Amino acid sequence: MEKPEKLIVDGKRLDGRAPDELRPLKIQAGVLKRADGSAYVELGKNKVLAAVYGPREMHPRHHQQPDTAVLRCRYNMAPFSVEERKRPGPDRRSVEISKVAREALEPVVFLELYPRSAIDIFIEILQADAGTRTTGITAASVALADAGVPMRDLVSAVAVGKVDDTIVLDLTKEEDQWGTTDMPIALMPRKKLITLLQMDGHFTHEEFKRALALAFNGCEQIYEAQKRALREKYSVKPEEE
Amino acid sequence: MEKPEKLIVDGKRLDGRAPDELRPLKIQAGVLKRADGSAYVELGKNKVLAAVYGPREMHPRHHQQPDTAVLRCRYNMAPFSVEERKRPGPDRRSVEISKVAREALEPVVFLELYPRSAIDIFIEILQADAGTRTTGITAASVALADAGVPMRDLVSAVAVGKVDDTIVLDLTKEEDQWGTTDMPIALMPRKKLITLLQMDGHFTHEEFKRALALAFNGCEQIYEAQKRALREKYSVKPEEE
Amino acid sequence: MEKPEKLIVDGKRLDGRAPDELRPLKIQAGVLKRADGSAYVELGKNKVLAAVYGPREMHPRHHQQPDTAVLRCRYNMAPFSVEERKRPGPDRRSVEISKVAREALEPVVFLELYPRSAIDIFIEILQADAGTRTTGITAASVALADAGVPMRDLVSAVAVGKVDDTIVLDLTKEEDQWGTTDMPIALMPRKKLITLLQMDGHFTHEEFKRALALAFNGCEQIYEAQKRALREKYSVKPEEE
Amino acid sequence: MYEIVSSVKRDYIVDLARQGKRVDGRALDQCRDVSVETGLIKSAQGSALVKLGSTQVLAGVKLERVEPFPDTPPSGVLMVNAELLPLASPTFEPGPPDENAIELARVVDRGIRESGAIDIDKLGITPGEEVWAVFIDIHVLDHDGNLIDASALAAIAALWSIKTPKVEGWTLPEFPIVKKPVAITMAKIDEKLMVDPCLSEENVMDARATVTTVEDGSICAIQKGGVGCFTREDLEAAYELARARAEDLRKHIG
Amino acid sequence: MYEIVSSVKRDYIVDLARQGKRVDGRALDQCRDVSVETGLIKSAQGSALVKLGSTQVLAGVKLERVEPFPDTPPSGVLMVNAELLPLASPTFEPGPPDENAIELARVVDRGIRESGAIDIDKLGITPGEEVWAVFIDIHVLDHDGNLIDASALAAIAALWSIKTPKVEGWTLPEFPIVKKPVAITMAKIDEKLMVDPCLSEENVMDARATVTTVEDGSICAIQKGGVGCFTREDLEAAYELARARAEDLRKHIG
Amino acid sequence: MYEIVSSVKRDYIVDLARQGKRVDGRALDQCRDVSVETGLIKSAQGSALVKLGSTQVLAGVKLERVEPFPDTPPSGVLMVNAELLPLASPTFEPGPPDENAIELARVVDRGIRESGAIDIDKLGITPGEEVWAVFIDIHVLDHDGNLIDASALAAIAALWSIKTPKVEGWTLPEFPIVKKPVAITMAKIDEKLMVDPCLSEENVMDARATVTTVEDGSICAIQKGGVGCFTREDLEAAYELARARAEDLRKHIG
Repeated sequence: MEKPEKLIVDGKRLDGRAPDELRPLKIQAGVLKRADGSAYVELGKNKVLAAVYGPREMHPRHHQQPDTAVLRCRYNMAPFSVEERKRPGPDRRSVEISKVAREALEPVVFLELYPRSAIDIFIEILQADAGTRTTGITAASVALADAGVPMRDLVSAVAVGKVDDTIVLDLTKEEDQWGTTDMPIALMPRKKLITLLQMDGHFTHEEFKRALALAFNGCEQIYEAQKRALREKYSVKPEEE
Repeated sequence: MEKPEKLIVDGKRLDGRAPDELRPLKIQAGVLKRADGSAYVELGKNKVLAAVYGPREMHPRHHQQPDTAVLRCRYNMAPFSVEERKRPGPDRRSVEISKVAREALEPVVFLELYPRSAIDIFIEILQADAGTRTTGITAASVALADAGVPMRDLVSAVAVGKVDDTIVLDLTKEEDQWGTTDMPIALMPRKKLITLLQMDGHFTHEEFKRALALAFNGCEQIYEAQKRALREKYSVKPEEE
Repeated sequence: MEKPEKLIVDGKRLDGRAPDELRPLKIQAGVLKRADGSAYVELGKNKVLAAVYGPREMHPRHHQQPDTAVLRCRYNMAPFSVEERKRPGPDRRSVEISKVAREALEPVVFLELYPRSAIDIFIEILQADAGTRTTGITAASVALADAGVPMRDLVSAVAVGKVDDTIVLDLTKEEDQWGTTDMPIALMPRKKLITLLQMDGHFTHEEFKRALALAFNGCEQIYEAQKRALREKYSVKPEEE
Repeated sequence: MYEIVSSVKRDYIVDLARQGKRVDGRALDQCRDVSVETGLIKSAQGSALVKLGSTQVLAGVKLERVEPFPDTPPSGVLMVNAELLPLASPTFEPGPPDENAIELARVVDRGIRESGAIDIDKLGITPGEEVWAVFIDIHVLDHDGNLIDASALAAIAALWSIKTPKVEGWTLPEFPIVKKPVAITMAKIDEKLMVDPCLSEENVMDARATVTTVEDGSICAIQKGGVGCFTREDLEAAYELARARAEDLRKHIG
Repeated sequence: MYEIVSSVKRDYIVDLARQGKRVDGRALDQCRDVSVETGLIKSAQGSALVKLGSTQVLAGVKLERVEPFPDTPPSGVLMVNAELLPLASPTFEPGPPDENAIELARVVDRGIRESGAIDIDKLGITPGEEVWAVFIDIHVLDHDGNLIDASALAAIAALWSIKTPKVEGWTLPEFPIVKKPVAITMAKIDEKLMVDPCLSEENVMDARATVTTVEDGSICAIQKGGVGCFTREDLEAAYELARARAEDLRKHIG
Repeated sequence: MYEIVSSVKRDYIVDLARQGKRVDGRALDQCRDVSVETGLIKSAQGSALVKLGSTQVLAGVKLERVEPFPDTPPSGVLMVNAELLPLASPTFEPGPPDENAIELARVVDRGIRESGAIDIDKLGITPGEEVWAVFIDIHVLDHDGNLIDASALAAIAALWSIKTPKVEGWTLPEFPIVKKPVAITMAKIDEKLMVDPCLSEENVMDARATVTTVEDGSICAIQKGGVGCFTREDLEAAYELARARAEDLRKHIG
């Protein structure tokens, strides 16, 4: 696909969305048998699976912490998830994302309850269309809840950015590629605390503030969908009432 | 060498053998000083060395098993053993062969006698001409006996296959390359139990049965040669009688 | 630069030095805050940093020795230290140099005083112009002293070689590349004991003996500079007298 | 790959086997419920999600232009890779493929390669210079036993889902897929053969045999695994079971 | 990266923060002494040694002819690598770059890339065949905190020191460097933001935010790190601090 | 490489040394029995199995067409690799070459390269495009001490066994091998130099020195190893020993 002349025409984006509109979002909790907790999230064309194992015994043992559990996180893209086949295994990008995703999720987990343990989060990108790190964090947070890990809050994440001088929510691959700015954010929605923030491109101070506000709105919508998915899984069945 | 029109002419193979005939076989036990047990096997142009260390202390220690020894096996090709120089170190093929060879040898070893220990088998292919995995297993089994490891039986191994629609024993490199089917087999000869079986190519049900029968015959001959090699090494010298 | 017709003209080398003359030498002790000991050495265009950590706890623990400290050494070239960018990480050359440098330094350290400990030496080549291993050893020995590690002696190191049939001290990159022979040496200067010796190229017996003698002279000069650097760092300040 | 089980659980499963029964109530020659969903992954030219009981495997196929191997200059290239994702089992660890992942990939590879499922000679572009490479990536999502059959089925179903590949500069009318190899694995427990072992069965089995057959019932690949043994009779029985069950699974392809 | 500190030391630093004070007597919005020395390394086309308090980082730039990336055939290539040398800290270990080294390199990379500091389009030689690659190697020599700002400053100062590169067959009048992005990192300790944290502060901080700005005060990159959180107000304050301090540091470039 | 020995054994060997005696009854300047068998490996262009006492090393030489190094476009390429196979000693572990294997390969490499044993300039094919690469692979089969001398001898004997290489498209009348460098290693134990140390001696030695000489007695390579020291007199004595013993071993080459 060639770069189109304009990415926003008459206030509408290439896929017909308004600037402040999320892509279609689907969240499902508890989709895997073996994992202690899991979630599947579709956001537009992104398809992401997250699983949680733990709290479980920490290996290797010399990584155990006497007063806290250790949270580990691995973000991984399937070789077929992108246009050109990605070689299996971690690259520099996925190592960085694994780190910032872990730091985005750690503030909500009561790690101190499980000294010497490990809690492992695995994020698998099955199909990618921009926003995989934020979609992965959104999925992982549901998987943590599904695993019954005690949490202060959920974490809801989304990217905002600048496209044709317009601040937009939830960029597609085309908007990420041809737009000016990409800013992924993760929030603890209840207290409005930012646990992930990255940005690259160009923002004036004014644009930065507007983008932050838009991201907060987007996370709010994602938070509602996360809660709905967890309620659906754990809702009391009529006959059991 | 170009592919010849026929691989079997007048019932004889390119190297003059009958379909059910082994290549010249030479087995020697106890050829290395440092190893606890060792064997050298030539089968046609294959030259294979096997060594056994153990039972010995298991490192790393967290791999120790409280109720059994652990058998480990490493199949390796010398860089100069094949036409085009092989890069040193394990590739996917040798990792798989190491696994199936270990599984072929493990049934005969009384591992439960040596809890927390390791028994290591190293198979080195010095010159390769098809059938290296089976020749390696044959050698490793003699090396285990030479090391004095308590065993239920030996393991005898050979490949059978289909070449020009004929079922043949002990394929050469040319037959493996231009033939239709290759099926390596390992046997515990006394009870006729199959401990390794792989096959790729094409067999009808009928051909499969005939190939199995032929493999059993081949293993029988190899078994006799293995026993002879061990007797030669351990035969009581006249003056000691 | 093309190879010049002669590397020595009228008894002078390309950079104007006499055959038995060192390049300008500068040694500075204690240049890093975090390291327990450190030194910076310039020898001609060579710029080398060395740091020492320890005696400190040995990790991994199963490498601990019950009756002695373990000396470890890592020689590393910065990617920008050479004409063509060097890929980061150890190559075969730096692995070998790390080994011989460790063996050159170990004889002077009282390792037996610190059982179960590790002493780590890191040598970083920031700019390279032949003689980096010897310059690195010279720097490391000052860093060990700066760290307060108990030592029998310093280690002083330099290369000698043969260029245009002349035995010369302290080869430059051009002399190393176009000369005949390179022989790096390390000495414990007080007892005149050789702790590192490598050579490649061509020496008759007579040349070998002359080269050894020249190296001993060179090390003597380096030894004086090392002691001066340590005195400078630890000299009692006037007001403290 | 397999997990340590308590001797109580082991005895229970072996006891059942002695009575010709299985831990999940299946007959010895019965597969678990199977479902195959193709086309999930739009970024791949072909894809299939296979569920075999609770086991889930996703296979994706990518087509790319590459240089041919020097020994087969006019033919295409087939590459199979399998990842035992740590998300799929508490026993899987991050890192490069271990021997289990490598064996899995190679068994799937041989089933496809040796059956001639892909007409690889048609995948040349410029002889000696450029050919199509078929990358099959097997992504194990949930491991409840018998990864070989699930992976082999996912791979061949993904290949058959390609039709006319959506890839720039595709050079043929259709993707040249011509056969349907199906792998059937049988576990041996207390002298009994059990088709499609679940994880509990794999954990206590003596050995397994995988027989891959094509439409006419002939065999294109076999793989024995595990530290136990088979008799000649076992293998003949295994062949019959494999042929019958493969016919059932083959209906889910293409 | 960070080190375990005693609770006494932690409490001391947090207590100071509560009073708006810092462990080394600086104001909250004050950087440590900074020095930038360029041209030390003759084997590199550009180099800079930055001292930020006791933190020392050496950056070297090498220019080489390479094949372009297939998706940007006419443009040059930028590669940033960072080595957390074990010589620089007792907590750094030999081996390939870990997540801290990778994050460091990528944050520096984005600051340069996203600001358009290098006019990368000018670095083509033969479109689709050969372009100039700019290798920036960051060599961390002494780690006393805030490696990001020291590394970013070393990298951009090294680039600005190049002028006409001394490299065989250089194809342009000058090295096309046009902007001066500066990264400023702030640690959050007990709700206070502290510019240019030293190691003691990093060891007890809740989180850090790095804001990279260019000459006109606009932002080209942000990176949050650490396991704590920021409020929206924190970030607006961080921006103001970053913009002001960047102006000071920018004077050391070029 | 070396092994931990009991202090009793150590004292015994050092005591013997004090009396000018060795653990296996040899004179100080005496090598163990040596045998060299060439041509064992038909898949290699050259090969040699060397037995030095119980130490066994197999070297194989492969010739392949490769691109030349950019800095030596018209010359051939020499590559030496050594594998300390875990089959050869209980102390060798599987994995990529460690520092001992790398040192071994590089010492053998330098002996051949620096002596000019191979006339590498003749191994060009198309200048700047294609040259012959000489791969020497050293396979250590049984380690009873002094791997350097055994490996160097196996390598040079394998090279001299090549004559007219059996390789497709060979471009010269003969393989251009012109010199016979021989490495002799001496261990220093209690101030005594012992030629060709066996493993028991290596385990207690202070240091070793390897001197490689060619036919005219001149030196082409030296390598000191181990954590002890040599005096200048030691080295002059070592040279005399090396020259004499090399003459003996050289008879086994070619």
